[in-house]
Amino acid sequence: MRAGLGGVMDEELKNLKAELSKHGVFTTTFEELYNWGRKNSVWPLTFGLACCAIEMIATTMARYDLARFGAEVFRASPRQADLIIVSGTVTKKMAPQVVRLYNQMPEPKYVIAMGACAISGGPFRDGYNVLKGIDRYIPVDVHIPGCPPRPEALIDAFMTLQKKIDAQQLTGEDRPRHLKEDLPSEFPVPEYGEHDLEPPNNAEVWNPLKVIQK
Amino acid sequence: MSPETANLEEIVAQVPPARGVVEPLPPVNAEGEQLLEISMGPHHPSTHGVFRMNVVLEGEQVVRLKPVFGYLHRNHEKIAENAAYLAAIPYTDRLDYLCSMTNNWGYALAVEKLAGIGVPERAEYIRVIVAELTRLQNHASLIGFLMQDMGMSGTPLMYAFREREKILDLFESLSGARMMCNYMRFGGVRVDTSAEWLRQVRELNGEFPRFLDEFESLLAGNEILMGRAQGVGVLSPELAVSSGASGPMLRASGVNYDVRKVDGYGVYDRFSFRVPLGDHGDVYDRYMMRVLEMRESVKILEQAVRDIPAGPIMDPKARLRGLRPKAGEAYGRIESPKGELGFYLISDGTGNPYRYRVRPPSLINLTVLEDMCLGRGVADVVVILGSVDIVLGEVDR
Amino acid sequence: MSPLTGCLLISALLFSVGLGGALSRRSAILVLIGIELMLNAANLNFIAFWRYGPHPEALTGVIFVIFSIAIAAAEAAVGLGLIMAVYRHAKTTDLTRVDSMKG
Amino acid sequence: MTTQAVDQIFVTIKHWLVLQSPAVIQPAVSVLLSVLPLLIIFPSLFAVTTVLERKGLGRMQNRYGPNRVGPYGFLQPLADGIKALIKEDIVPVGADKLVHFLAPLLLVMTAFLEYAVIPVGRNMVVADMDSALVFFFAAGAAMEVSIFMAGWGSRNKYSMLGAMRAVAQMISYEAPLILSSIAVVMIAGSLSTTTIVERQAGYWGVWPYHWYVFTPWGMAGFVLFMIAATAESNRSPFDLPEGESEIIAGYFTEYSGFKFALFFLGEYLGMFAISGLAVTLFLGGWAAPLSFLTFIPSWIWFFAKLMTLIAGFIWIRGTLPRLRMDQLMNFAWKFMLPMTLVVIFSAGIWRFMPSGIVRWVVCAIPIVLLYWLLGRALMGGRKLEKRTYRFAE
Amino acid sequence: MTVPFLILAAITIAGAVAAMTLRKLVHCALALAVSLVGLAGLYLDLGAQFVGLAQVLVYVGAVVILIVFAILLTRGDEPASPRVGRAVSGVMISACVFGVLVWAVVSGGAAQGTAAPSLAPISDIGHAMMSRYILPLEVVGLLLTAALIGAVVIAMEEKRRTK
Amino acid sequence: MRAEPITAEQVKAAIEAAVPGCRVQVLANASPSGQHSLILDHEHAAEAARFLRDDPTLRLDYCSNATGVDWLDSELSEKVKVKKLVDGAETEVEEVRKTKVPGYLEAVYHLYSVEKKHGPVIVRMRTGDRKEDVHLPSLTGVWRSAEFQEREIFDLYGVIFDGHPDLRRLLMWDEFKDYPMRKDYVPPADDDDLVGAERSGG
Amino acid sequence: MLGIGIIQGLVETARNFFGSYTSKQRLTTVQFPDERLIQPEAARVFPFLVYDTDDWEKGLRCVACKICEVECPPQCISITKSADKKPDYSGIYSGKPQFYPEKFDIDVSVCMSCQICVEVCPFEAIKMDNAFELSTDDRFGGLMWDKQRLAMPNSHYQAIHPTDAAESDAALAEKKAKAEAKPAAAAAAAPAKPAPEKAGAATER
Repeated sequence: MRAGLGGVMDEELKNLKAELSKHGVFTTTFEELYNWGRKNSVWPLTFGLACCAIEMIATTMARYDLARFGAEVFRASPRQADLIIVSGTVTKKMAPQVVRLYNQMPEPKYVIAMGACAISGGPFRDGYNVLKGIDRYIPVDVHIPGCPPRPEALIDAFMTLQKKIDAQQLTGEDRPRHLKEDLPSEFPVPEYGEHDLEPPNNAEVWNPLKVIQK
Repeated sequence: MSPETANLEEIVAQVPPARGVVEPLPPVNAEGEQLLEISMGPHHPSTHGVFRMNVVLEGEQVVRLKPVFGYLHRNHEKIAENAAYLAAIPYTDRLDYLCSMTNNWGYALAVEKLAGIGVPERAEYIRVIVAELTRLQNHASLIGFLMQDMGMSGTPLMYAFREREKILDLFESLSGARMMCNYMRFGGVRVDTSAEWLRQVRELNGEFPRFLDEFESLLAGNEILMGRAQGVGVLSPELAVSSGASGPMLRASGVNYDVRKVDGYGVYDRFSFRVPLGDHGDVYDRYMMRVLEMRESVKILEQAVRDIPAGPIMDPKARLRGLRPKAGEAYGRIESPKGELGFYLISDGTGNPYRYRVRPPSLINLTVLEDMCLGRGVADVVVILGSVDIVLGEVDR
Repeated sequence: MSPLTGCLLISALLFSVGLGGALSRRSAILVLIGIELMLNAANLNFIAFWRYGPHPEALTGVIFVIFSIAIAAAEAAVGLGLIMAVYRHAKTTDLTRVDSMKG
Repeated sequence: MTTQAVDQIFVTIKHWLVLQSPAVIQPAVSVLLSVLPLLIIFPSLFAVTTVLERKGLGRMQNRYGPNRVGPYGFLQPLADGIKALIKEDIVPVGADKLVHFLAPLLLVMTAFLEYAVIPVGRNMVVADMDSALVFFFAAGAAMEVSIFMAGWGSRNKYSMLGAMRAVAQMISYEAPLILSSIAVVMIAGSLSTTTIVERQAGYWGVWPYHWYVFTPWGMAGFVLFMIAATAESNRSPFDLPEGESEIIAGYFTEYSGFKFALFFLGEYLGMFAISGLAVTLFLGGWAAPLSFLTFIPSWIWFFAKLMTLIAGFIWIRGTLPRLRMDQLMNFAWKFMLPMTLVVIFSAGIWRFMPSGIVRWVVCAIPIVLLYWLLGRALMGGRKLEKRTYRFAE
Repeated sequence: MTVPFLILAAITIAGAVAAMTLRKLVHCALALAVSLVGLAGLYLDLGAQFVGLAQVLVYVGAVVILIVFAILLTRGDEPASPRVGRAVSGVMISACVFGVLVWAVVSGGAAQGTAAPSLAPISDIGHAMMSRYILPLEVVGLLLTAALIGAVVIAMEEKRRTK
Repeated sequence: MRAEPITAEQVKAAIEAAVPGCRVQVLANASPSGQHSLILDHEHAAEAARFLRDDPTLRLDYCSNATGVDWLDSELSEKVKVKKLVDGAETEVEEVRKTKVPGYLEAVYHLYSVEKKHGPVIVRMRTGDRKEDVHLPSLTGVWRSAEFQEREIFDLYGVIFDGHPDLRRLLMWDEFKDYPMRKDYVPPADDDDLVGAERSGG
Repeated sequence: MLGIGIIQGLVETARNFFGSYTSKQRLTTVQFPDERLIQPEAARVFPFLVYDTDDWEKGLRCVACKICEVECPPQCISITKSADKKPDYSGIYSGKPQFYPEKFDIDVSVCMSCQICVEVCPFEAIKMDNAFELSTDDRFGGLMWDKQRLAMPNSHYQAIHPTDAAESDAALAEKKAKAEAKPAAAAAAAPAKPAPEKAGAATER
């Protein structure tokens, strides 16, 4: 595993590996295999919310064919899915269900917020029933702006996710979420209140401080 | 029963129900047997989005079905009331997100009625062309989704989307966006079509019947499909009219009512096309209505592309910004692929509509969902819902 | 202990377990299960006697068991049908509460 | 000579290995060497099939299918497998933990049991049993219990519904499945799979004249057997138990990670097994389809035939919509059962008539007649037809 | 008394005991399945191949499934507090029966199991059924048909009543 | 194919002839659309609606659209000052006598005839004020299509439709207490509205 | 007869299966990262700000008139007008100094790509880009685009929308010529007046 190796060694190892694989020798570490398996078999949940869902469907259709990445196995049951594509406006009425679905998924799990509405409420963010971004309740891995994003943009986001998975190290501080024992894999489901959802966000996930510092 | 739970139940019993709320029926039948109550949705593979049905089953039979809406209630009306007339157009794109063009048209029509704006002839023809293209792609995708609900592992949906992509390509090259075209304006359309674009439409239109034939040989004679669709979800013409059903759903029940013919809005009275009517009002008829309507749309497109006149595409009186219609109200409706799409606007003389209301065909077509599903199995519920053709963006707005 | 004795002892044990269950449990379905066990204990006896009996080539035990299995299937179907009918009527499968002959 | 050597290469190796081992453990080694290849080959076949299925479906739907993971996408199942291994295993709170855990294991186990009696090549069968067919169906019966366990153990309405459907469906289609193979048993006069294959050996010119599929009753029986097999392995159009559009994922809705992969595996293993049985019963087992192709080893022929049938499954999956539960049951009891009975009847005639064209016709007539009648009853009874429509101007 | 025999016997008895004592009815049914499979193993061990396989096919594939369906349809688990007296008397009676049986087996002297191991060939079973046992076969066939018709009639009756 | 339009006055006369005691007002519409409407009183609304549906010459069997409108208490807005003629900016403006007119909620029905292919005939009903507990008669018994739309009006405007078979919230969740489409509704404050905060902060 | 329809369907899928190896019509996949569809000229995703000359900051055409901010339906544009005026670097305001946006932010996580800002802009200053590969895991940093991120040279506009760009350049040239013809009168009115007529022109294109 890479943890013990210094940066320079790491670089050399990579070069060596590239050299070897050129000659048809596959060298691999456990970590690489782990990430390779994870990234090449990301099964999304059959989960469409709004307009973006149609583009998501279009992405799996013949023209764009998400299946090429091995990701056409849309599972209807969250138990068997790895990725939830939040494709469309999350209303306050729907938000508890989305969180519940996320909770039901087994680790490691990923979230793509597809389209403006899923990221921030988008054009509908002034509405009284619209959640201003799903990242108030669950952690999002990749955001795709657009309203709706083109199917190619979703594929691009999918590849971004793959790159992100690939870059994760299994040990150390920046190991993926699911390997950090102290981080929860389930989040409290918001409840319907008399005027709004309660609580209006999940403080563990929603961390808007970053921007204010910027 | 432990004392704690008893106490809790007592407390719950003391809380009066919310005003106007009807107590839900207990899920038992006449003989006191416990019935199975399942909640389909809001996350369910075949509710076409975030739609939920509370279904009570006796055995496999549906004895009660209550739709639950609002999971995609995006406050479209409220937002539009707080914005200028122009700003609502891109929002209408997102109502029925499969048919942005017809939504644009419905809204533009209502505003034109409200403010007394005319539309140049060429723009009317362009509107007809894009609306019929929209109808083609909507119906094709609907059939695909319906077959998906019947469990066809995506093949017809793929074929439908193959054709849909071609139409979306046309939309994109015309308006710049695949789905959210934001194309029409009060008093016309935003950009003019080129001769090349019209040629592409003609080409696509020529090829489309071949796709329909392929679809038909794949589906129409399939015994399993007939078995699943014929005699299922029957809707009587009387109930269809009373419940405000519209579009292919109304016509599948044999009621001859097509807003394109009745109102003759736009320039629809210049085209010769027929309105297909069903005799049974079941799922199969609703499916066939779409197929036949696509064939008629092909005819309309042929005539529209042939006859389109030259000329301006915007009414000279129309202004893009700062539209302030006189105080008053207007209701404009069109035949969207889903049914009768109406927009009801009240102006108080300011730049924002005082009241902006969408009459969503999808929502109103769902009024009779329970009536169609009673006594059928869960598998039929899915198919019946699929045949209604709903888009949640429009149902919940 | 000879194999036949072993078989017979196991069969006896199986029979007693089935009998004990059938007598002490209250659910009609469990009683049926107990009866099935007793039946199977008898079947085991037939097979054992066939196997270690004087004329294994006669196949009498085997044939008898085959018939027995067939009849047991029918018996189970009818028994469960009766249980279902009783349940529909009395809303319970508790035998101690189904004691009235009249509906 | 050499062709025979290649044909028997695995048998020879096995014998050699057994002889090398100490005498005490020789029976154990023999069993191990028979079972182990099955445990390796069929799961790998499962992996290959999933890719082929996804690619084949893709091609049917005008797209490529998986093609980016490894060469031509063939490492896709490996990635899926790794992913499944590292996935979190969720057991629902209300679930019956033991039953929930045992169900997938039992399913895969029983599926593997079925292979014991399928001859995958000349002299290549694990257990050459006298009553092999009964063994096969008995193992299949145990599969139903495991499916029920999965549904019940998950404590989920959809799982339960799916399991009930699956079990009801499998029981219903077991009857036509068994009955259609009984026709073969009648003609072959044996329940042993190897004997059945042997009875189909021989060619008429180049033509494998004795394959049972080339008789009227065999053809009908084969079709009926394959329909029942589709239902038995819960494949489209009989995939109601996992009907995505209705009950999410059926009995394995609550399964995640590797247990879910086991269900997947079990389903495919069941499909291979039943296709293997179809090959054995109707398609001459491991025999070459044309006499001059006998130089190709028998096991290759077996797997080639097997994969052809699997391709048929995939093809059907890409084309047909799903039946409804009552239609499924109606079809089983009102169409499949009478048809299989008439197939048995026809096979009886075949047995006692002298060969010749007359036998062919006489045997075909009842089948065709009943098919026509039942088809009419099935469609006409519910007035299913293509409709004509009226138009308003 | 070989090792496999003992193992199978243990499985059978354990399954039976579990089937009769477990609280949840579905567990009981599954335990019954285990017991019956063990019994089938015993048959196989005793050389009755066809019977063993038929046992699995019929009992596990049909009877257990039927029982399970019945359990689910009646939705009945046993009431939590069984009457102790009833249970005790049941166990007592069965213990007495067991004692009597054991005494009969041990003292009977019939235990002369010396026959050579032999399988029952399937063709022989077939021939026997079609010749010597043709009448019982027909009777069983009649019985099964009657049961089938009876079940259908009961179901129809129910349907009519509910309508 | 298109039928002759029927005027609001004709309909008013027909209703008043058929339903004795029914008070019908014609509300003129100044907009170029020319869609004038009829205001029905609560007591006779259902009866009048049934007449509209069943009358052989009218046959308004198709209720296309039903919607609510919220008219605020008018102190600021001149347009609403005229109580009887809402949108009329005609002569009535000079009739202003009261300084403060209470607002009201309104249900508007757009009726068409599928059989005769004419329409729309617009029917409205108004509440006395816009407090919490306002009632209107339900027309669901006459036109099924009003079922969900009246529920929606109840949900978003808080009008209680007497006689509605299943009056629950349609779009918002049942625990929700507010009526968000009313003009004076204030959505819950969102302190975390990062984007807005950032924007206003500069 | 029973089964005919099913066989027809099977034939249809088989035709597509084999057709996918021979006909482009039956294999419509565009393998995205490797192959790309040609985007139509009109394609639009998110707005950008046009600048002339080489310096993005000085050459911005935007004069911070805030019309787009007002008209933007989802209110995703946020502009702060400068206190001072900058010289006319882009050369389209006939040399008169202009206000400039001190801050011009577009929150692309809200933007609905409706193009209304482009339509209402009287200065040809904001146009639609067609880049769509914008996925990011940086929720706040990556999606709030500032002036610098938004600025694109006119050559970029000419590259992605050649027809529109030509028209826009022509309109600007005409305006410039007009302004030079009557320099005195137009000087004060230039920023405010052209709004409605330009808007009309934009829709007529």
